[in-house]
Amino acid sequence: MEWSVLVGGEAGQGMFSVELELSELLSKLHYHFFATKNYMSRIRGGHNFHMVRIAEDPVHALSGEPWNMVIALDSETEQYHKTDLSASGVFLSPGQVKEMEQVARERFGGVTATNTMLVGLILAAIGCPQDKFSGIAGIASNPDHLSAGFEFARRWGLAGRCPIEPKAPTHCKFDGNQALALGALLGGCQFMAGYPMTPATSIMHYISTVALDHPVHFEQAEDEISAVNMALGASYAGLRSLVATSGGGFALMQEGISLAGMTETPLIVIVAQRPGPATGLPTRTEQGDLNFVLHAGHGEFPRAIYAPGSLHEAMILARKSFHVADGCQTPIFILTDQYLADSVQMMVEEIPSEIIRREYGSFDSSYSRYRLTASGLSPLACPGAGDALVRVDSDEHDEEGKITEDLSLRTRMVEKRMKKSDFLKKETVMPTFTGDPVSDVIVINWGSNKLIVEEAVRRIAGGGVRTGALHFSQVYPLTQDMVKPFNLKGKRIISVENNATGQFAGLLKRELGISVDHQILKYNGECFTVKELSQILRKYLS
Amino acid sequence: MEWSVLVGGEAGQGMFSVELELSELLSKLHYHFFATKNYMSRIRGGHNFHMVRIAEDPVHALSGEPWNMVIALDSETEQYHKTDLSASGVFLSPGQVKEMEQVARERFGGVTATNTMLVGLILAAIGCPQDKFSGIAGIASNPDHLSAGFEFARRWGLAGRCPIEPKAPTHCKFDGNQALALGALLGGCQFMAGYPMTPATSIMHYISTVALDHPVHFEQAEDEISAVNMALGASYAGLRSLVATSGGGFALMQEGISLAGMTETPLIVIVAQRPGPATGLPTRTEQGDLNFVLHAGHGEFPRAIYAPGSLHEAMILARKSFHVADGCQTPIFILTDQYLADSVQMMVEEIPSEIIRREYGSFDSSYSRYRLTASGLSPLACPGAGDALVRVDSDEHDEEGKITEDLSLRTRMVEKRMKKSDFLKKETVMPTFTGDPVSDVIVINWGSNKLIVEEAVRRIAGGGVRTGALHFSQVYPLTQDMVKPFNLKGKRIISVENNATGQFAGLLKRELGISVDHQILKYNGECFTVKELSQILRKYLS
Amino acid sequence: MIARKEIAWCPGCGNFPIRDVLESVLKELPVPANKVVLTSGIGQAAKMPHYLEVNYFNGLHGRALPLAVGIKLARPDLTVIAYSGDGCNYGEGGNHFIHTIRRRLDITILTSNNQVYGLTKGQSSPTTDREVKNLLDPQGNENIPLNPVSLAITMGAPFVARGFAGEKDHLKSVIREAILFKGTALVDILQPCVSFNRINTYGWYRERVYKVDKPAENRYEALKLADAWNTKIPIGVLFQDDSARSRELKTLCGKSITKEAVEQMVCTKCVMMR
Amino acid sequence: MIARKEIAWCPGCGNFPIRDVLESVLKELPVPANKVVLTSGIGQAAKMPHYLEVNYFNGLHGRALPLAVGIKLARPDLTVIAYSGDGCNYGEGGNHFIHTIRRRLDITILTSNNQVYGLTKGQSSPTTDREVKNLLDPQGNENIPLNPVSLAITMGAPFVARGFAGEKDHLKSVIREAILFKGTALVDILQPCVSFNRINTYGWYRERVYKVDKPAENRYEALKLADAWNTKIPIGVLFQDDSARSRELKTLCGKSITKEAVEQMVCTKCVMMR
Ligand SMILES: Cc1ncc(C[n+]2csc(CCOP(=O)(O)OP(=O)(O)O)c2C)c(N)n1
Ligand SMILES: Cc1ncc(C[n+]2csc(CCOP(=O)(O)OP(=O)(O)O)c2C)c(N)n1
Ligand code: SF4
Ligand code: SF4
Ligand SMILES: [Mg+2]
Ligand SMILES: [Mg+2]
Repeated sequence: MEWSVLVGGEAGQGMFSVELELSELLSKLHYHFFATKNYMSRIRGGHNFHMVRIAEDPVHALSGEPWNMVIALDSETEQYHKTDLSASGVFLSPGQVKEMEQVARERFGGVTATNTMLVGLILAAIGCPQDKFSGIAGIASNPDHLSAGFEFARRWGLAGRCPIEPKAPTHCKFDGNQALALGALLGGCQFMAGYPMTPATSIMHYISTVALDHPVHFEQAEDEISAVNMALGASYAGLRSLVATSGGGFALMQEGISLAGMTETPLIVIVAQRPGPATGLPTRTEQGDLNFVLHAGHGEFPRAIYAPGSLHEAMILARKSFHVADGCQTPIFILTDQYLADSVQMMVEEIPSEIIRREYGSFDSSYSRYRLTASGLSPLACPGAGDALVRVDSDEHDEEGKITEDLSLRTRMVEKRMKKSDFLKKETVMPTFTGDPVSDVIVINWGSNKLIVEEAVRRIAGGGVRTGALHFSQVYPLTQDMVKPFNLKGKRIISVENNATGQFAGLLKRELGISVDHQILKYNGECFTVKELSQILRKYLS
Repeated sequence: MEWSVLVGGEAGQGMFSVELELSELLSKLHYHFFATKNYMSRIRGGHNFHMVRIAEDPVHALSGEPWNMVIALDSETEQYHKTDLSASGVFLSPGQVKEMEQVARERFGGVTATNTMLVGLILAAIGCPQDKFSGIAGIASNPDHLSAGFEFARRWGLAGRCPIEPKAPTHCKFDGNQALALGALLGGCQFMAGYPMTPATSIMHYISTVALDHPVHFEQAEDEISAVNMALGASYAGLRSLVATSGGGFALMQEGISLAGMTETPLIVIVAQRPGPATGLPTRTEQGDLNFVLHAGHGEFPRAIYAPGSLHEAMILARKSFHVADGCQTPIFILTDQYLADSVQMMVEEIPSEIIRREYGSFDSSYSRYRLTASGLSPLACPGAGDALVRVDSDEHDEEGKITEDLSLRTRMVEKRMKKSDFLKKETVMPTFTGDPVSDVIVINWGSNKLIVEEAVRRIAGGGVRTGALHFSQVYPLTQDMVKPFNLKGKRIISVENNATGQFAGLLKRELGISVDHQILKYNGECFTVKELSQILRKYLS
Repeated sequence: MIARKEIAWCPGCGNFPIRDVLESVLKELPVPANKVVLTSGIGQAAKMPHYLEVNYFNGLHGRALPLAVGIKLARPDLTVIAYSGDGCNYGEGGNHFIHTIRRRLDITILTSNNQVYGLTKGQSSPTTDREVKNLLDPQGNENIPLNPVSLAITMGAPFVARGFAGEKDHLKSVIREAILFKGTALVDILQPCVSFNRINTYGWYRERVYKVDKPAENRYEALKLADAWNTKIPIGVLFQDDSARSRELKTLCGKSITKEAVEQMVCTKCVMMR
Repeated sequence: MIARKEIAWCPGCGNFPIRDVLESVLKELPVPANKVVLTSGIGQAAKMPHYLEVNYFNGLHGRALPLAVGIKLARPDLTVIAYSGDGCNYGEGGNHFIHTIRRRLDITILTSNNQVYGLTKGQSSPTTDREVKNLLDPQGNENIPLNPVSLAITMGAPFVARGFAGEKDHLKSVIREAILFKGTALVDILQPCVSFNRINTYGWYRERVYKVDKPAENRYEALKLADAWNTKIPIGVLFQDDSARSRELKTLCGKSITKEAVEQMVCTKCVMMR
């Protein structure tokens, strides 16, 4: 049983609030749901729409099936989306919304009450008992407004149209950025610097909110160059530090990334992708920056790139990344996208309760920041903690951190830095496989496509060809050990990516010698839907 | 017959002048020679040395053999380099140089005359007749100083020690940056913006010198971000435009590169590599930024990367790059390094006499900057030339250059941009093969290693294993057509690169499925010498 | 003509009157329409060129000015105007702002100064007043607000003005003068943002702005004038130095280097400088 | 102790006396040596920290200031000094210069201002005088020189001074005051570059510099004072505002967020802002 609603209209008409409030209530009421949005790079006007899929089982993707309900706040929504209504679907016309607004004005003194009324109407449609709200603590919505929505649902015969049982074992819901911010805090992050950029800005918001009354600091920088250098300064000074941005802002951080590599300063960099090049489509989604992140910064130094496929992975990997960055003393990247950032979902997995922290040894004045060791790793100290002077340098340097032009030392320092990637091997995040264990076809994917691909593969199961999905949430480094358990030899491999050039397929080839047989690519700025993807897959399988 | 001289001392002691003056005279006298330098990132002090290899045949690399002559301006030079003197080699001690300085002071009123005297001494050693100078126009060196050098040579029994015939058919000599600047001017370049950065700065110098009295402009920008955007502005306004920098400065240009890709604005970017990460070794050499340049800029768009292997290739490819950038309306990259930039060599190949220029059509007010065509290419216009308004946009845009969020148009625009890479295929620069035509082993290399590898392969010829060298001066795109003529199947492939991770080998794998059997990598900041490389090759071949 | 509904600004946005003003200034300029180029960055203000019948290069956030510099150097015959928001021109693009002025080029810099990052939904910009709160700064702005007018005067701009979106006629004459002035000209335009700036509204500005009759006597007087903010805000040309000369530029477009230039190159000595 | 010959500056370079001054200031500071951190960029001046017994982060060209900001925000207990050249602090790093001042942090900005890009062999820097020629500018500098002192005052810096490498005692007291001042302090240090600046030599400066007794009365007077250059150059503290308060910072290092913070996070609403 599921019920998918689309609410569309102009930016500023309130659909955003409807989605937020609905997802807030759905989670409090323990409904499984998935919500995402399709919005323009403007503050008012244009055409935006918000999509909420409510179900009895966990859902983590857009089904792509005809809508069960379309709420049109304007005629454009009617024009674009009414045709996508299922046969038994409910269409709420702009006229009907106007009627509700009329009541909102009369009864509640303003049209904004309509948002909550629409939420009530949707809840009524999925058979949510009206008396449920009183029992829930901290429901911010105005109960009278909600009731008015229920009334309309009854009046229009929508109440209980598609009864859905609230079966979620938790009330935890997050959007992707929130999961990342939470993970970062769990990873001991205490410093973030940033410059606003869609779709990364809300990570800064979540951190700055916590910073209000906890030992965490967020600083809005004058530009991204400053942001990354501030974060490096803070990391050097003793705090686990974070920056987050999108492609264009990340472009400006490149030299800082290289500086992190050379000075061996731990740093976490979240890159929330949107379609490029240049300004591109600022509020849409793409996976076009894998290669860009993989080779960010001039010169050579080790790095890892995580590309979480779910809220839980986002949280866990954000947390882990701080451990790995400190352990390897190098920049670690988290690659997400607008789709993951802007999707709100229930998270049933447990939230780790332990906050991991950076530990410093204690050192005397003989301390050398870049002591040559077998592992390539030198002990990390922070200034002012003991007699040790902490000297770091962007030039090639000696063990003490002093500028050097000794070319044989150069060779040893290059090898020291590269050697640290051994640490990354120990920390490998294995890819996850779902589907038929003895598959003939493997659908390889990475990052935010995970749960879309998984549902699509489930959907085509039993269609004759045994199919599995292999998802990489660590996209670099890639090692043979990561794929060995899945025995890819002799299987047909299909890759799914949200870009035009199949960047991950290229990387698989370069790193592991794996050739992909077919590439499924999408690059119009939208995510795949389950239906769309399963149809394409079926074509390849028949 | 050849004669290799090393002149070493502290920065500021005049070795640089000796090299410059010597190479100036050698070229005027039609000697074949190759000169390069090893210098520190400081203005005075430290230990620098300059190396000049004079020969009867063309030479384009350091032989790596013991020096025929070492001139030590300080005791460090004696300490480091005297042991590398050939058995019959000539050592000029700091004491002897002091003697010459004494004469310089007495006879010419200052120690700086010593530089020219040393040049005279070297010329005497290779048997250059002293009366030759009078016949040569425009010899800037002071003949009296030169004569004093000849005198010393006679006094110390060095005159005619190793007679070398001047056999060069021309007097053209360039350093790598000069060849690039010349090529750019021949390519119709009229605008350059830049911010000083070793080893790219002298490209700016050469252009600004020409700009003094020709229709060319050089603007020193406040930073590299500004430089790349100025160049894009100038290109949009109608001029073929250039920027040049090194890794750190290029890091700052990333967003501008992406802007060039999105707006389809032609631009040439020279990246003169030096060892990274970060500030690294500012005055040394490396090939560590291939991947960085290959994936520079967020988002996806076509590009080509040239990596010239000789002065002539530098000139020809710099010239060609402007044609290709205009033809493909995309950024084109030239990847060089400190070694090529700082090496002075004779160039016997012809210099093209035709300056290629950008041609504009004439358009009326119906002009659309991004008209969709079969080739992906839309006609280029410049503002103010006719009634056409020229509108370019960093957002995704429609044919007119207006911002759009039409997602099906997005798809077409992505495909339009990617389609333009067909143009690059037509313009492919084939790799060059030298050595045994029926080789069992192929030594693959790219960029500035070309002539070192070629000489090394020549040197090991006849050693049992038939060996050839395959050099790529177009490192991207790589197509099967580029390697087909060389029939690599079943051959042993060895790659030579000046970096620690074998970046080109990875690219060969990804793009062409070619696996390299052995990688020869060097990353201490110095180039390979012929001797060193041939020894390593022999080890692999035996 | 651009249809009002095609414009991606919020109803009531201060950019609408500025656009109207600009449209009529451009129409009346003694320069053919095809010889005017607008550059812009990214932000609400930076969308301006899309809503005018003009050549434009809508570039990156913060980079309107180097584009303008490149265009002007390449084509002295063009009238070059850089348009962007306060975040773009003074925040991300702050370095270009100070150094572009130093170049003494005849370009016009126009800023829609709404004291907020509009397009990214309301964060502090460099000109945001002290203590203002928003989603990224729940504690309130700690930074000293940047005064673009003082900064431009200090950097040596010969024409520095402030306009207000609520005073269209006045704004029109100021912008026109700025464009016609031979030298770097700044007009910082107070632009109410009805969606995110609830403090510096039309009303707030209306209560404070007053028109100055003529530019201040000298730089120091101009700086004093520019500093006034909380109770009285002067608009108009605050500083003008008619004696300032802008840089001489040569014609490049349509010309070509000659063989001699190439020969000069062949004979150029290598230099001791990388 | 750092051996003189380990130092990569030219004999006679103005950075040597500055280094000596700095060494003795740091030694005498009422702060333990391990609590002082220098940041620097890239250039000759930026090598300074290597020649002192101090914690340092020698970062990228132009980026000494954001490093200093990050360190200070993370560790208010540290004394943070950013050291670099004129090209670094005012050219490549110009945006950080103006915005760092706005942040009202207790950090000290020191610049070896030699009016030239030293390390890259003599190109014009933002402070190079008009008409000066060099290998990248054979025609002579066309740009208006940037006055760091005026710029800092305009941006709101509460302590702005100029020093001269040829006046060691005076320089020492100015730098000491700057470091001890609670708030953003700039000392722009006139530093002769004996290799590339043949105009602004020791002699040139000696003929012109004079010491001011006390800071100017107010910002406008300070700006007037700062403008003097060609014949008389005032050195000393030109502007000082003791009433300025620098930003309150909280202790972060050694603390950890609690479970409540995490719970707060779990309950935070999603926002309408990306
Ligand atoms: C490099 C980069 N960083 C950040 C952004 C995101 N961004 C777009 S517009 C903007 C701020 C706009 O503020 P302002 O320039 O004042 O213009 P307004 O929208 O207020 O008119 C930001 C931060 C971007 N596009 N590019
Ligand atoms: C991003 C970047 N651009 C350019 C350079 C090259 N570079 C190194 S130092 C320097 C100029 C130094 O001038 P200044 O800061 O005045 O220091 P000085 O050497 O004069 O003390 C430049 C341009 C660089 N290291 N990084
Ligand atoms: S957000 Fe503000 S500046 Fe942007 S269009 Fe709306 S009112 Fe105008
Ligand atoms: S070049 Fe100038 S600034 Fe650099 S060390 Fe030499 S004298 Fe000092
Ligand atoms: Mg704004
Ligand atoms: Mg300097």
